[in-house]
Amino acid sequence: MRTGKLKTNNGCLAWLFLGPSLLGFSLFYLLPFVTGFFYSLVDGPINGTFVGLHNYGALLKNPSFLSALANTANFTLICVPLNMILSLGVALLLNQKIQGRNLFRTIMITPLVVPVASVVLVWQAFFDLNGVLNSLIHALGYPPVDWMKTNWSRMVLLVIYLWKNIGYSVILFLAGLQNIPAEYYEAARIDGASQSQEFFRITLVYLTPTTFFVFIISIINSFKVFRETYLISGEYPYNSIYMLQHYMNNMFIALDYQKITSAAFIMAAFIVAVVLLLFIVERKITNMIN
Amino acid sequence: MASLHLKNLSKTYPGKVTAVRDFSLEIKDQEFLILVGPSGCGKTTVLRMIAGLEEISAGELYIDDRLVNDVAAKDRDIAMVFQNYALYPHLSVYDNMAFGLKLRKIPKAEIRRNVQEAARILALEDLLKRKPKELSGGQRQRVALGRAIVRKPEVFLMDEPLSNLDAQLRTQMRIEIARLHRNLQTTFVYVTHDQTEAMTMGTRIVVMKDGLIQQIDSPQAIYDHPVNMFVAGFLGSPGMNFLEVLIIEEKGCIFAKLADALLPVPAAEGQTLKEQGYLDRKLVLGIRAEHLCGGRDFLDRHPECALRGRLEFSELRGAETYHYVRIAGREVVVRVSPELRVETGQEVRVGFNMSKAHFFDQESGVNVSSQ
Amino acid sequence: MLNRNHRIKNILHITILLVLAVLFIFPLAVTVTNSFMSEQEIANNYDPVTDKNLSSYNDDTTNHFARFQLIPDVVVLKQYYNVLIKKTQFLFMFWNSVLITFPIVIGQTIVATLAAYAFAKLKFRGRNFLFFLYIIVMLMPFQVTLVPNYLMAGQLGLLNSRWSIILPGIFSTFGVFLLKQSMEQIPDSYLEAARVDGASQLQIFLKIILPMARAGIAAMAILVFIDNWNMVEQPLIFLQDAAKQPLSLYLSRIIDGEKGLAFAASTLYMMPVLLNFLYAEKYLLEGIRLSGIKG
Amino acid sequence: MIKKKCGVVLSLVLVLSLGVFTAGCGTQAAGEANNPNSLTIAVVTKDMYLDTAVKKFEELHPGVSVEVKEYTSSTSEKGEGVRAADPGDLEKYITTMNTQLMSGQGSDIILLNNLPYQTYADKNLLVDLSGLMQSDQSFDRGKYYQNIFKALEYKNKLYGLPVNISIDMIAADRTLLAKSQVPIDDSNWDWNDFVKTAEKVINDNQNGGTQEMYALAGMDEKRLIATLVKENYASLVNPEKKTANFTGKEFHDLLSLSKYLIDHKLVNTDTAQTNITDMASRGKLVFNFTSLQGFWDLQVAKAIFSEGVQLLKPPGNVFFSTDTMYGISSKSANQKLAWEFLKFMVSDDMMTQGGMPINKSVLPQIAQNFTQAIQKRGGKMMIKDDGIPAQSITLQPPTQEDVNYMENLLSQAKVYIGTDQKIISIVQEETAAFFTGQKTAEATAQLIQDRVSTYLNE
Repeated sequence: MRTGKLKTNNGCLAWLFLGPSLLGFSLFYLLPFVTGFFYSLVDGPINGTFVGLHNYGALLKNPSFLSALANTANFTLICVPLNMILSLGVALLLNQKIQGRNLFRTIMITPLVVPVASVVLVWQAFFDLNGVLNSLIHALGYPPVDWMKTNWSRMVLLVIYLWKNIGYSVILFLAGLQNIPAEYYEAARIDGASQSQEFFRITLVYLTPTTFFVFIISIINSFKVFRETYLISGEYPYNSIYMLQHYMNNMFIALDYQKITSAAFIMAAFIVAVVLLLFIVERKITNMIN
Repeated sequence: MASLHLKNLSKTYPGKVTAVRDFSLEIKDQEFLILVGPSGCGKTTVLRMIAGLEEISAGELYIDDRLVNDVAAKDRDIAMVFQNYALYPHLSVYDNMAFGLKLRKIPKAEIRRNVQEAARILALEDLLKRKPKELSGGQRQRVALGRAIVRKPEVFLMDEPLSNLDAQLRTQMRIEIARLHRNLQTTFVYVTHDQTEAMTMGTRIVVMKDGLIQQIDSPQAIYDHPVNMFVAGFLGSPGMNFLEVLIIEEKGCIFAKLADALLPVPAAEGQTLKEQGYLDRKLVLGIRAEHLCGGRDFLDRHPECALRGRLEFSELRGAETYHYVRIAGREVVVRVSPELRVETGQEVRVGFNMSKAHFFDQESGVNVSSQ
Repeated sequence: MLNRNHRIKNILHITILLVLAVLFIFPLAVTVTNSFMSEQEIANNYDPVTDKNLSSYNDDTTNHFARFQLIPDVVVLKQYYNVLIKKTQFLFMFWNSVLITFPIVIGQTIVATLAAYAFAKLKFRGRNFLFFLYIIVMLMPFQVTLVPNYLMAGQLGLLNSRWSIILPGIFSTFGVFLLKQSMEQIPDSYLEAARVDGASQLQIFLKIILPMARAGIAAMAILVFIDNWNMVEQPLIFLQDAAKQPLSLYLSRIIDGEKGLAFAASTLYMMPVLLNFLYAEKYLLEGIRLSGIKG
Repeated sequence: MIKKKCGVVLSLVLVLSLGVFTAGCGTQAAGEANNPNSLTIAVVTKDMYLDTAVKKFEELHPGVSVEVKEYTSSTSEKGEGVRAADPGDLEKYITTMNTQLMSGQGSDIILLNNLPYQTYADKNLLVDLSGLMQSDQSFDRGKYYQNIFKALEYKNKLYGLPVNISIDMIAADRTLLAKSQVPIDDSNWDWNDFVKTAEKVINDNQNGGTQEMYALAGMDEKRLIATLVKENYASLVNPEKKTANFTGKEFHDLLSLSKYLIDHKLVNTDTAQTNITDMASRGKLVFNFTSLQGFWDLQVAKAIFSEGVQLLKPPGNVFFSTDTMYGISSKSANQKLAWEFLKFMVSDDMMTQGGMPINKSVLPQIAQNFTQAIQKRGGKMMIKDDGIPAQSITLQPPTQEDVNYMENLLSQAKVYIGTDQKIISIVQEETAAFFTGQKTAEATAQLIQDRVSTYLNE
């Protein structure tokens, strides 16, 4: 009769539900990850000898990689916070009683669903040296700017990124805002809090879990801007928007496993570090709320 | 219809938090047993162990002599009403009630009959097609009950089912549940932190604190003879008054000395205390509000038991009035007749009905009275 | 006074939102309306950008900037005729997109729902660690696992086969992440009630979790659909055979050449997503909403 | 207990999948090495030379089979069983070769043109042919143009063996040059001399008249800059050191030069309509870039400039390129046989079938073969170049002088140019705005320098 403990916490059952996902995850993600790491430690793809961290060392001296790393970090550092700030702003606007709020919401999220390839032509026509933006600038009597071929190109990417991703974040923030009980604000108002105090002491604090989520989604999407960049300016774009993905993509075409895997792991290490850090911060604030 | 036998049940959560310790209890068939205690006392954990929602860390649980430690919740033939009702939002009232029956592959006609019957009992007939979110709190509560009773289970488990209702509804549902118990003639195990519910509904009460059983008895017995200060203070409204006294013997009589006043302890009681060696030691005197009298009758008859104090506050309850009186630096609640009108701040006399008084050990809190 | 301030503020807010809305919708509007233009008209508008050689530049010195024109001079369906009837490869590639996207959406929905349930509602050892791993892997750009994935596809004989994209797609952890968040919103007591009601774990999953997580699942399915419908990198690398490539690649290729065609193809290409989105917008918004609130 | 089991299940899943993976690796490595008497050769599309070589080699070595693997999706025939390559084929070929080589698979012999073979060499994926040449007693290095081998070396090792090379020259209308009396010392001239000469010739002949004359024809700005970059490639890009020099004076000069040529209408940029052959024969063209791959090109140049042609060495070194360079995969199990085949391809016997040989003694025989070939058709030939309408011309048989000229050229070819198409297209892309006057030469050069550096440094 006593075959085992009552199956309430049900470890095995969980594994059963998890099984398919875990199997695929191991096979198509985890295992490649591990093999990738292996490749980064040897000197050749087949029968390579173990060279330790040599590939990493070499990579960290590679000017193209370093510039890609810097550009990616730079872009992510700018676009993720900016996306969060702007979308929080729009969410705050939409959180008021405003006519046509739902329509705005729908419009804001539309770019997310539009295929990249469909609008690339529009972006090209807009930002080209002979593009629409320059025709406006020309009309105002200023010299045209080659947007994709100057340091402005980072701004262009930023615009495209924001265009595509603000909507999603706005909806997330809006949900988070609506989830904060009105009593908190009322209590704060009675306690004599100013509007900015309300914002910083209540809104921001109670939005922490949402913010964390938006942060993660923003990072994922900041990597996806590569698609647009790639379709607009190809494998070797202007230097300031030459990203790690370009590097890795090009290294893949050259099938340089050592470089691509070492690059991947350096990138992975960065991501893990950032996420861990945020995880800790989020835990702290969440614990503070509860 | 079933009896339950809980034998030394314990629950330890990972991280070494022990929620329930060595819990033993026999629940008789058709009993309405109430688990009561402050939040975090482990009462819900016990209920969930009975339901099979919580693994039993140690001990044995029998339902009708069947060891069910390893039996899944669905095979224990129990029904449970949850604090937040847990009505499936995507199902109508009818489907919510029929859910368990459908899972058991009971013929459609029978399901219909059962649900209709339960709906009739609970006056839900008109609401069967609605979704939970279209119901009021009380209606949801009744659906939750209905979902439990259609299954005709051996044991009914209820986890604070009334805590989300307003006061009036709560009183009403209390009666309905009690009536339900009478009609269904099934075993009920009911968890609450509300001592009124415990006192009014159960045939037996289990008082818990910190995962341990404090006392098991009928409501009246627990009220009259609490085993310790915790039980005494927890059950009854208002809670029992506690005053620190010194037990002394003077001229062959035992007195409880409170400040300068001496309260005579009934002889038999005094003897017990003396035998236990409490002479010249401090004890806690416990006495309920209704045994502190402001009425002239009692005071006249027992002038030796009257103490002087100052009325700090009085609370009108309609049928009765509570006086909060400061005596010897401590505030006590006195139940008086509403006719007795005293101004706040005035001096009053309070009579101690010492035959109803309890004495508790200062350290252990155990009731050391003879009663 | 207060009232008037309030009204001015309100108008200001609405103006900001209106400007934003126009900016957001503009690229789409251009794409759609331009798909009804004649090749000639499109050439007039976009030649300065797409056809950059000296001779054409010198020809027309007055207008060497591209123009966005929202309303066609003449509405022409020629581009659609070309895309749908004359160029059969468009339809083939559209079908390729369908053949790649649908299995991924269906597969990932099933796999992710199961796994998300385990993560959200079942306790097991190493749960947090494993989930952290899922998040990390989800955050990695596609290129990180590219090489080993490519080799893996080679080992499994999947290279140049749709399955080399579909299989990793099915097991992407994004769906799990999204759904776990929204499943955590379902109070435990529902599951416990079902257990007491006599439901097995599978029944709980099918009859309680699935219906209650409907919005989340729908949102996930739509997001996965969008993501994979737009896929560019994977087919570029895994499908060398042009006949197997999805429409997203076809689009990126015709952009250089026939611009009018590109607009029509783009419009057709975004239609399934847009319709899908408009149809299930409620679920999508609700699902995203749920995923963002932490339990 | 159960919890433990679950852990076991998880690790089992991992181990299992790891097993699948490594097992896969194993079978793959063992895959190709089956038959010691079979060779595989990877090419984009096969040419007649290779076809003949395979046939003859199989006749000479009974029991040996040589398979040529083509990587093209094209089905159109170029004639005589040889297929034309599709534009997308090259990319596909590169990816496939990358994949195969990196995973240890692939053919024994690989056509290296357009492949990043220096990268392969860095990763030890190719066999060092100079080592094989030295250790092979039957191979007489002295019979070959050492300067060509030397030029092809990468980090002091030879990885590719060309079976046909081409030398870029500038054909000039001798009569026009003589009329204007501009002496050209092509051993020591620069691009400025080139422009000055052209200008003088055109001025002398036009004299304000309406008659149109050009220095170069059939070249739009893209083709012009690409050609010029190619001619100066060695000073602009150093693949071995992975450096580029587009911000220096050379490239700046090339930009100014091409802009000057275009702005002063010295170049006929109409690529669609211009008939170079016609213009040259009417004496309306001063120069024409030509690439000598054999007597065919030489005789065509002579026939086009019917008033007399003068072949000039472009400013700088005599450099050569090749579109038929073969290497041996270091993962090949049949390296010996592969080397035998390569050796056979450059043997006297085979070389006489070619155009510009790397083999010293065979040119007279090639000239003879060529003479026979054109005489079969009475010297009448159809020529067709990209962008130029097909046209019939009459070719003359090469003379001893021609043979000497070619031999001389070959022995002078000291610089190998393997232009990287990616760099050329970056240059073409970035110079577009320069030619339209929207960007300065400096800005353009900087952009190119940045992008190319990124590319080279990867």
